[in-house]
Amino acid sequence: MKFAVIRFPGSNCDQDCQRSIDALPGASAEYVWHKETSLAGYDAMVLPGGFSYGDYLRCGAIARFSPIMPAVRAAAAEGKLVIGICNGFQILCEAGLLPGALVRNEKLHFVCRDTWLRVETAETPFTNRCAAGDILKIPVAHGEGRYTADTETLAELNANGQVVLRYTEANGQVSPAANPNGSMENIAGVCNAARNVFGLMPHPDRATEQRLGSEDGRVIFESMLNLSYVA
Amino acid sequence: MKATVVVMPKASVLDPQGVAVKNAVHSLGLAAVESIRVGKVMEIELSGPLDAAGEKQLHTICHELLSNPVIEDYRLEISAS
Amino acid sequence: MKATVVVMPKASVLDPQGVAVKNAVHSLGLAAVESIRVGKVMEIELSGPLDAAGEKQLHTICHELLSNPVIEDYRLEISAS
Amino acid sequence: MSPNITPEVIAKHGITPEEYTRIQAILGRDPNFTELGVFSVMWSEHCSYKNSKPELRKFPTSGPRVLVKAGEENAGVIDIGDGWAVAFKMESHNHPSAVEPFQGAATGVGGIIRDIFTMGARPVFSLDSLRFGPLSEPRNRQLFAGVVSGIAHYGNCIGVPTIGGEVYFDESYNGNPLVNVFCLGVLRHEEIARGAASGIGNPVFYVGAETGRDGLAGAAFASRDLTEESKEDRPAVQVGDPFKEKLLLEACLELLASGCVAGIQDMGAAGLTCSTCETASRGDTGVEIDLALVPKRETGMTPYETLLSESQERMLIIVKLGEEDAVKRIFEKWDLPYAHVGFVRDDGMMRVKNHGETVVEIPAKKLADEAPIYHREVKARPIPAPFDNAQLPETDLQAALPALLADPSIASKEWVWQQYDHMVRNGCVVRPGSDSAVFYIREADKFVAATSDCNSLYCSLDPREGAKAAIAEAARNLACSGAVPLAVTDNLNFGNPHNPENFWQLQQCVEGLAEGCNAFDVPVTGGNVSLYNQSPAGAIDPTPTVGMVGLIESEEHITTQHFQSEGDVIFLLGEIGHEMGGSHFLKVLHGRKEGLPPRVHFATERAIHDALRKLIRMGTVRSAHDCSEGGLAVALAECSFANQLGARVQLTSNEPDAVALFNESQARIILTTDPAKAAQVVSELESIGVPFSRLGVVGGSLLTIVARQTWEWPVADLRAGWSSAIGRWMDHS
Ligand SMILES: Nc1ncnc2c1ncn2[C@@H]1O[C@H](COP(=O)(O)OP(=O)(O)O)[C@@H](O)[C@H]1O
Ligand SMILES: [Mg+2]
Repeated sequence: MKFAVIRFPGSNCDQDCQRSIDALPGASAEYVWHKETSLAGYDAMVLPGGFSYGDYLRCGAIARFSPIMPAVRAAAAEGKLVIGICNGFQILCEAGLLPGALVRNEKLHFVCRDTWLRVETAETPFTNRCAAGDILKIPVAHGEGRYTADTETLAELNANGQVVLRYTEANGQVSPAANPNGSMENIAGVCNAARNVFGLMPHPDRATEQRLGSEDGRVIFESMLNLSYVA
Repeated sequence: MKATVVVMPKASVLDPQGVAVKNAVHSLGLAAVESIRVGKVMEIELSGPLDAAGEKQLHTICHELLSNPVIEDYRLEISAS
Repeated sequence: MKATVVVMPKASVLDPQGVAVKNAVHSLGLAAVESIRVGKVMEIELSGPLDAAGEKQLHTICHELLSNPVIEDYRLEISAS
Repeated sequence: MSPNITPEVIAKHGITPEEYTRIQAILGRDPNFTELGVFSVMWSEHCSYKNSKPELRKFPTSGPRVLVKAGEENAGVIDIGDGWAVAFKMESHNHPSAVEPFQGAATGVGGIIRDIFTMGARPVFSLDSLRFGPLSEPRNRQLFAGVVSGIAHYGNCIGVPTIGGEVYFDESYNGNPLVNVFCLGVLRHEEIARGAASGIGNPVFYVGAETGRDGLAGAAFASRDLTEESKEDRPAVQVGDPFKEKLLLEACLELLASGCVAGIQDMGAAGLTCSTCETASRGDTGVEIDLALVPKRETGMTPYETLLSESQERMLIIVKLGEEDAVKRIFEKWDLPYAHVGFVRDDGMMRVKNHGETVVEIPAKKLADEAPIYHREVKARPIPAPFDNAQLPETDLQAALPALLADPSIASKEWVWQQYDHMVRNGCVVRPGSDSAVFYIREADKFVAATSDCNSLYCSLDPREGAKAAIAEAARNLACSGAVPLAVTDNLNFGNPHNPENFWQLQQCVEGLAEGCNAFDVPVTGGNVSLYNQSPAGAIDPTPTVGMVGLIESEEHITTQHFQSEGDVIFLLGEIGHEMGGSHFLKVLHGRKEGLPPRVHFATERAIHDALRKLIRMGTVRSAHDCSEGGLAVALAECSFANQLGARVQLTSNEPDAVALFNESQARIILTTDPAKAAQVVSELESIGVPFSRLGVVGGSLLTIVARQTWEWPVADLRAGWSSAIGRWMDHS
């Protein structure tokens, strides 16, 4: 399976993503520069973390107008897999490919630490190798990760099982203390209605090796590699 | 010509920065402050007057780039000098 | 009563955000934009009118808390409603 | 147009009459106004080290692993094996941070990162060493918050993880905080880039941010006392753009890999001035540029302003003749402003033109290397007598431990490092919170450990011994993580050198550091001198910050300070100790900064570090932590926090309990081992012949210390106070 890791100016987790994915059996990951306009030949698109365009104005606000974005949009429409991690999630929200928005952390500080995530649904191409209720230990690192959406949108997300990950305690309890940024309903990751576009603030790309403290992030990419999965 | 865009968080969106500033102001003893909301302002220098089309385009840019309608509202003022 | 504080980067000070936004606006095709500077705006709800002392205090707060005179200037406007 | 050169103008530039005559001699004429400005920055302490050079010569700078020596280039380079090397250095941004904490600290990070990639190295991590006045002062909280978010802003955005550092709070830093930032980069031996203008006729390119009036003469600014007026010295504060620097970083590394570059030099302090004359001087060539070609942000800038501007995120690149187009393509790919501003010449001149008219013409070598050298007057301060433990004030020891752990200088720095992205680049394998940070350099498949240390309280009481202690602690922190020390970078933060006592402190500290480096066979590969750290209240405590880098031979050797499992046996390497002078016990609990600080015995230190490393290699060590501020009791508590595992230990000492628990004698390490291996540890330590004792066992929810009396604390309570102390000051005030 061929992954495109899209490099925006200011991306800084591009290497971490490329290496963690490329190391998986059956996966190969290549960089695609944001000035490109085609994603032909790629099965999955990764929008990595970082500070695209310095995150000036709003995180992802400028990147979403990059030359590559129409191709990302088209790939999403074709049903190809698109995952946005951290800044990538922010870009996908700004581009309207995912509902809601990510705003300044409630405590106003950048926060870098481990978080525990409860898998809310295994019915996505990104979590099909998990079981609903599984707890993943994956770190966050962001200043603007507070997920926000209006009440209707939230209701809809919950109704359609589009909330994929929530911040919880290690034991799976949803609590304010477990929420690193004040996200509504402790939401850490959501997918679109068609379930082929997924955004999350935590960094699975930073949790694929025991030496880094956790391997729990790998299951996200392994799920994407699971060709036998049909929605 | 000059255009000024003010972008404020929607009333429905929690503004912790505003709250933090309010608390700081109170701790400095200005009790008269009831609430503060913090937004962005963009001062734009224009090479010349905008025709209707240009103004429409500027509104589109405010809507799509300078603000995020999910969480923010914007005000656009165009003025000579 | 309402007070509005606008905090802008000093003219001589680099405003990387403004430059980034200007480039983005250009790439969206609005060439008429010559320069953009991005600042903060604080909308303050007051419980009632400020007396001279209160207004002076608000200025001090703008100077010491809401802006950093090293790199920013501020404008304060007080208005009914 | 430009003012004539009156004695006032000369004085305003910080140039003495003697220096002025020297300038006339070099030029064979009077300098013009612009040239005077050029001399004033190049001959400032910040650029010329004119006050500290004779002292710096005392450092050992060579060794089998040294590839680029201190002072040769922007940063030293050290061999780490298999054709790989690391470049690292520490820089201060104290004065800018005092006036604008956020931007001052941010541009400090940007500056040191530029130094590293100028060497051809990819920056892989940073450390930050910070000093502030007490948090009880609102202004200090403002400075602390601003500095930390400034470092986070720049480091997080550019994607270089900040994985360690230190923070201390003391009155002597009121109004004059210290912001020292360390950065390390990795490169292949053959990738080392030089800052020399070589190749007569080669084109000289300017790339990066446009030049504005930022930080005019910041180098001179850093070479003056901080006074009330410096608040008005506003133009000296620059604004950083980490996004621009990220593009510059990637473009420069791509450029260097392309083989089109003959020389490269960042524009730091003194901007264009420094970079043109230093590249010419290093290349034994001349450099000629035309300021009219320099990309500018502001209109109407004079040659003086353009040359002395300290706008950030700029580089000077000497391109191999004929490769211009390849170079331009790379700049354009990264959307960076650039311009071909001049050429390398053969006449040894730094020649600056403006629209073709020559405005500066100075022999580059003389300007760069022949700054005056001063041997400052020194006046020794009395060294305090050893603290008489019989005179120890009455203290409630039950309350003493929680109080020490909640002192901001000892408390957890989590509030700080959670704001830093310490995980980007997937290399931080020992995160902040243990003695040294450990980073896995993937491209080289090497594990590097790094720490920054300095107890300035010791240095204020006995500068030489305090500096020795800084080296000893750094080496100890590395040993505790399983690393062998490789080399040192240092940041000498002192007061005004014209004060003989301040200069004596500098001299004593340098000699102490040098002695320590020799004792551990670690060369100094570079560093930074920051003098004039004074506020109206006086000079800061002498602060010779030490950044030390070590190599861990195999992943299995990586060790942390955290107790690992119930039943593990606890040993103390070294003596129980007795020295209370300069202790945090006296400072924090009794407000007394006094007494003779602990003596450093390098032979013992080394023997103990070697013994620890031997045990680690044998696979017998579960955790290791050194004793520093707060002594044994604080160190034991720190070991228990991460995994919330208590301990029961017995201290046999003829000292009173206060001394046994809280003295700060050096050369002490707490290690734990699997009970099954305890006997092996004992026999090994006996055969090596280092002092040690078996203290007790890990386990339970209490920290119990049995001395003359039995002392007992719930680990959870100690941890709560320790981990929230700084946050309580910062978030709820
Ligand atoms: N400013 C900082 N930035 C990042 N990490 C820090 C900072 N200050 C302290 N730390 C981390 O907190 C831990 C304890 O610091 P410190 O008390 O100085 O350790 P030690 O006394 O062993 O040198 C170390 O891991 C250190 O790297
Ligand atoms: Mg230590």
